[in-house]
Amino acid sequence: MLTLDQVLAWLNALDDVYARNKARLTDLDSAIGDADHGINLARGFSAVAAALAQQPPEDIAAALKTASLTLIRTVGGAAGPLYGTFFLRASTVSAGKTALSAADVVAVIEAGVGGLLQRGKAEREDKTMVDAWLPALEAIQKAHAEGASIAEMMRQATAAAEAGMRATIPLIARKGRASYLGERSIGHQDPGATSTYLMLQAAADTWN
Amino acid sequence: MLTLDQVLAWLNALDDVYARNKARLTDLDSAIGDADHGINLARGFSAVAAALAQQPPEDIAAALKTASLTLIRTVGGAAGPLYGTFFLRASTVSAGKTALSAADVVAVIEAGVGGLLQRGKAEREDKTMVDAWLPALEAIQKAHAEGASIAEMMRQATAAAEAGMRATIPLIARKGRASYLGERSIGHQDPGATSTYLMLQAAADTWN
Amino acid sequence: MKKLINKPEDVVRESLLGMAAAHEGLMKVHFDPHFVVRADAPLQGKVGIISGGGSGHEPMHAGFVGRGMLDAACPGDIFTSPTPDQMEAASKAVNGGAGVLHIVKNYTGDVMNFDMAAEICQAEGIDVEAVIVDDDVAVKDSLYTTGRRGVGTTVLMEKICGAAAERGDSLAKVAGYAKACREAGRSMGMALTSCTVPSVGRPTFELGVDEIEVGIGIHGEPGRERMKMKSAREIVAAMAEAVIEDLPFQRGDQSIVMVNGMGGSPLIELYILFNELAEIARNRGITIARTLVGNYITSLEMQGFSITMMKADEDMLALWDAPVLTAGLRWGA
Amino acid sequence: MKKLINKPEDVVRESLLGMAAAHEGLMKVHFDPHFVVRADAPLQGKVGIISGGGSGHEPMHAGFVGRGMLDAACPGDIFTSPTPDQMEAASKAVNGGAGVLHIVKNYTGDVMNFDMAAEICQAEGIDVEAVIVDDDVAVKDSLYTTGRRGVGTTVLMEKICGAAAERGDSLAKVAGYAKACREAGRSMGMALTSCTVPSVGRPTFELGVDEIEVGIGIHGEPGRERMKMKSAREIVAAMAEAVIEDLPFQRGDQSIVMVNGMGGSPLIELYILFNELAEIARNRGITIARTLVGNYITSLEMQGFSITMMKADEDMLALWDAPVLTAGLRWGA
Ligand SMILES: Nc1ncnc2c1ncn2[C@@H]1O[C@H](COP(=O)(O)OP(=O)(O)O)[C@@H](O)[C@H]1O
Ligand SMILES: Nc1ncnc2c1ncn2[C@@H]1O[C@H](COP(=O)(O)OP(=O)(O)O)[C@@H](O)[C@H]1O
Ligand SMILES: [Mg+2]
Ligand SMILES: [Mg+2]
Ligand SMILES: [Mg+2]
Ligand SMILES: [Mg+2]
Repeated sequence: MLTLDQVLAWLNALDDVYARNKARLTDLDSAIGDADHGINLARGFSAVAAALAQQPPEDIAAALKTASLTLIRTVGGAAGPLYGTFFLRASTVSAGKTALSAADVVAVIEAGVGGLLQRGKAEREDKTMVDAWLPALEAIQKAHAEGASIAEMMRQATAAAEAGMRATIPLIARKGRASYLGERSIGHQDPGATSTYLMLQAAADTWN
Repeated sequence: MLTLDQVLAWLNALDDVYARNKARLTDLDSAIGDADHGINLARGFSAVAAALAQQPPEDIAAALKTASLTLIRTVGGAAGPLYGTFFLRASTVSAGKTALSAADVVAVIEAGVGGLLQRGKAEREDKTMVDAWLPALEAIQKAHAEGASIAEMMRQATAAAEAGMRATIPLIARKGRASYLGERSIGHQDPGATSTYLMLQAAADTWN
Repeated sequence: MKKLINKPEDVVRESLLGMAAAHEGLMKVHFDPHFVVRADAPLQGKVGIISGGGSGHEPMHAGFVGRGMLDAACPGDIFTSPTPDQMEAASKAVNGGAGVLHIVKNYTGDVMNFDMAAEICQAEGIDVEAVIVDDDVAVKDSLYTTGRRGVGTTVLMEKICGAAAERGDSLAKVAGYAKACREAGRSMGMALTSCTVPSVGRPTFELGVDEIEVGIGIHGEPGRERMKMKSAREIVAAMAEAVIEDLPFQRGDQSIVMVNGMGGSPLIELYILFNELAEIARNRGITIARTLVGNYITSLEMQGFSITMMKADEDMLALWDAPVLTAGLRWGA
Repeated sequence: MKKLINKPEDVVRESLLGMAAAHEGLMKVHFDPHFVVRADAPLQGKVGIISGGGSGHEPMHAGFVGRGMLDAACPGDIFTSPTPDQMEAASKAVNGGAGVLHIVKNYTGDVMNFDMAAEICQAEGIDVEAVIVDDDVAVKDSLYTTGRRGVGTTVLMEKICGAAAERGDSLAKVAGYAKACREAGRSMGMALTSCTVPSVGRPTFELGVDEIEVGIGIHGEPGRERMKMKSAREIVAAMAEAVIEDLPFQRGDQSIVMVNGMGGSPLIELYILFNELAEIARNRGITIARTLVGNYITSLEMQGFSITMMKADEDMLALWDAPVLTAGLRWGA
């Protein structure tokens, strides 16, 4: 079972993760975007940690909802609505729970990714965070079908996200700012796919 | 005697002189002014040469007046009215003459420098072209009193102007743009004193 | 990085405070969430017009808040789109019962954040129409991509829709003008230098001493093509060709034309560029009926410019000529 | 040097052509000698107001030609004062029998050229008054020097005198307002970067990546002091102190305040600077009654700014508020 504390540990870890990777994500974004992805996420997840500290949530849904509303309010750009929508849908499906089973975790990630797809209308190989999320979701579903633990599921998800992230390098961007570059977007790793990989890696680290 | 042809040779030589010294004068002006003195004079004297070629003057006064009006119209800045007034007064005192005696040359330069002083209200050691003109004028007067030829007068004038020009280096500017610099104008040679020296040197070269 | 600022993180807030102080009586500034609203909002029965986007494009958008143009502007961080709570608060502040028009530039972030705001506003009973500007011909459009970026046409749209709303047109009519502007306006930009986002501290891209970036966006996004420096005449000719052929503008068309500075280019150069563009228009039989030459939609201190041409009928020209009283655009009032 | 121009020697001419094309009906441009004149000049019985100076300071002066401000402007080459034949032709073009006011900035070249022009005009029977602006507190004044440079107060003077002339005031009265503005206005500027004169092709001066030049003139003349980069707050505090103490401005004074960009600084920074200045004025009990924030008197693409403060009574504020219709300043018309 995944506890509220583990969810909180994950959300708080993301504050550190994006603070540490701020320059790296922003560098990636400056190659094919507007050089703010790291800054936006660092600001957003620092606000999430602060909000969670100020008003400790009662259950997992409340924690995810606080994350969602805070991200929507503080991140802006493309990543704000995308990650915000991810956490909002994740919150909805975990309503009232203080712990999540492996099946619940699968449902939560499915809902989150579904929201994100709906919001951004991106497809696989558009060179966006979707290219990390979709393989990760499939890895989770496969691992769960094979009876894996939550920790194992997240390890598989991280590996799949990492591969998806690397696979964005040769792609031509078709969504987001990078798409304005056309062929010149080739050869650069997508910043959003990278931040998604980091998010899953933090889950794997904190959920074992 | 100084002939009209010699005066024209001098005015035409100034076109070359300032074309060749454009960068040097502008460099001096960029240290303590606005980096245009060489450009202004090159433009002005090229227009003088063109005007003289288009409508060849009948006498020396006409040649000097064409130079004056052309400089006033094309040089601008401080140098335009100053050199323009110099040539205007020089033209007035040479009215109707087709050749100038040594005494005439003294009178012409006296009148020109007088006009320039009235126009600019600068005094000796203000770090301006006056610091080249006044010693030059004195040298001419002295040489003439000693019975020197026009050529010899101008050689003396050139030497005196050169010394005056060098003596501007340690001065604090009190007139013109350079005066805004206060102490920071120290250590730089005045561009106007330099262009005056070049003007006299060209006279010495063409009037022998 | 040398900038006339205090701390990078205070740039937007302090600049808004400065605007409020400089234009008292014209606009008010709200913080947390940030939005700028005309001093006399809400006007009962008048359609409210809101726009927003990342900061760093001043005077757009806050400089266009006032009589006859925007009712409110939502400034995001530098080059980062604002968030739905800003648009929601601004929409509420300007809603006079006749509904609110959201003017959105076509950037994924702006579109998604305005989308969320519109959902929230509608859920709270405010009638919202959103129109997306996507006029940048430098970006090839296709069904599979994000589409074109929104640039200079935004300024013209805000003026024209603002005039329509001011005279009392309905939300449907005002949104109709917005769509007409969207159909009729085309733009393209270029840069001589990069800009530097204060929080990043170094130039977004590097250009050689003899290089230019043509087809650049307004956020320092790399452009369509990097090339050797060219003359004003050659640059304007290439950009005008792209703009004119795209609509396409035709002999006999009337147009509103903007030659817009990116923030760091001197006005003397913008007039040289306008001179080139005017000659091209003359040769092609396109009438330049109205003009703007200056800094209207900028990229911080970037050197460069953009041209915007909008085909305009008499109705749109009359709306253009209507009084406008804002910090960044003012006439007749 | 990267500039949006064709040839350095064509910059002024082509830019004037662009202005004329962009502002048809407002102004006309004459060449050889160069001057810009309002379209409806001369106005019988109205005092004509003329200014001029080197180009590269746009919108000043040509951008201030029009109703309620200048009747004509004489643009010299970049940073080079215009010549007497220009001022003579412009004076004749605007003379409606009520005389002409020459507004001259205190630079040796400008003063001497305008002097010669005034002599010529007077000889031809045109009544000319000349007022010299010398408001730059960065330059120490003394009987033995050229005196202070003329900078930002020029813009305010042109507006106020333009309004007085427009309502029919006599030459003596208009010149009286010019002198009043001269007495009441003070300015100071600074730069983050140099500018590059097109015909020179390289920066007029070099500043290190963390250096600024405080007390700079508008022609790239080196300033009063070169120092390490400081915050907006510290820079404005030092400049405001110099400006305020010089007049001196006193508790209870009303003022018109301009925060002016040098051409390459983004508006977002100018508002941050204005915010600092407004706070200083508040603390000292000086009322900022009217404001200008933007690029009005520039140095090509230089990054930097200047502040101008002018003490103003109700009479001067009323003239400030009067309609003005020019390319660079417009309200009420
Ligand atoms: N339509 C979309 N769907 C999914 N992800 C997207 C979409 N558009 C952009 N992204 C992701 O957002 C990332 C950029 O985020 P960010 O830099 O915060 O926003 P912005 O581009 O507005 O500055 C991209 O790297 C990409 O992964
Ligand atoms: N009042 C003055 N009297 C005499 N010479 C002057 C005066 N003011 C300036 N000058 C001279 O003019 C020169 C500068 O000329 P120039 O660069 O053409 O004009 P500007 O300073 O207007 O750009 C100075 O070097 C100085 O010698
Ligand atoms: Mg980004
Ligand atoms: Mg000079
Ligand atoms: Mg962004
Ligand atoms: Mg000069």
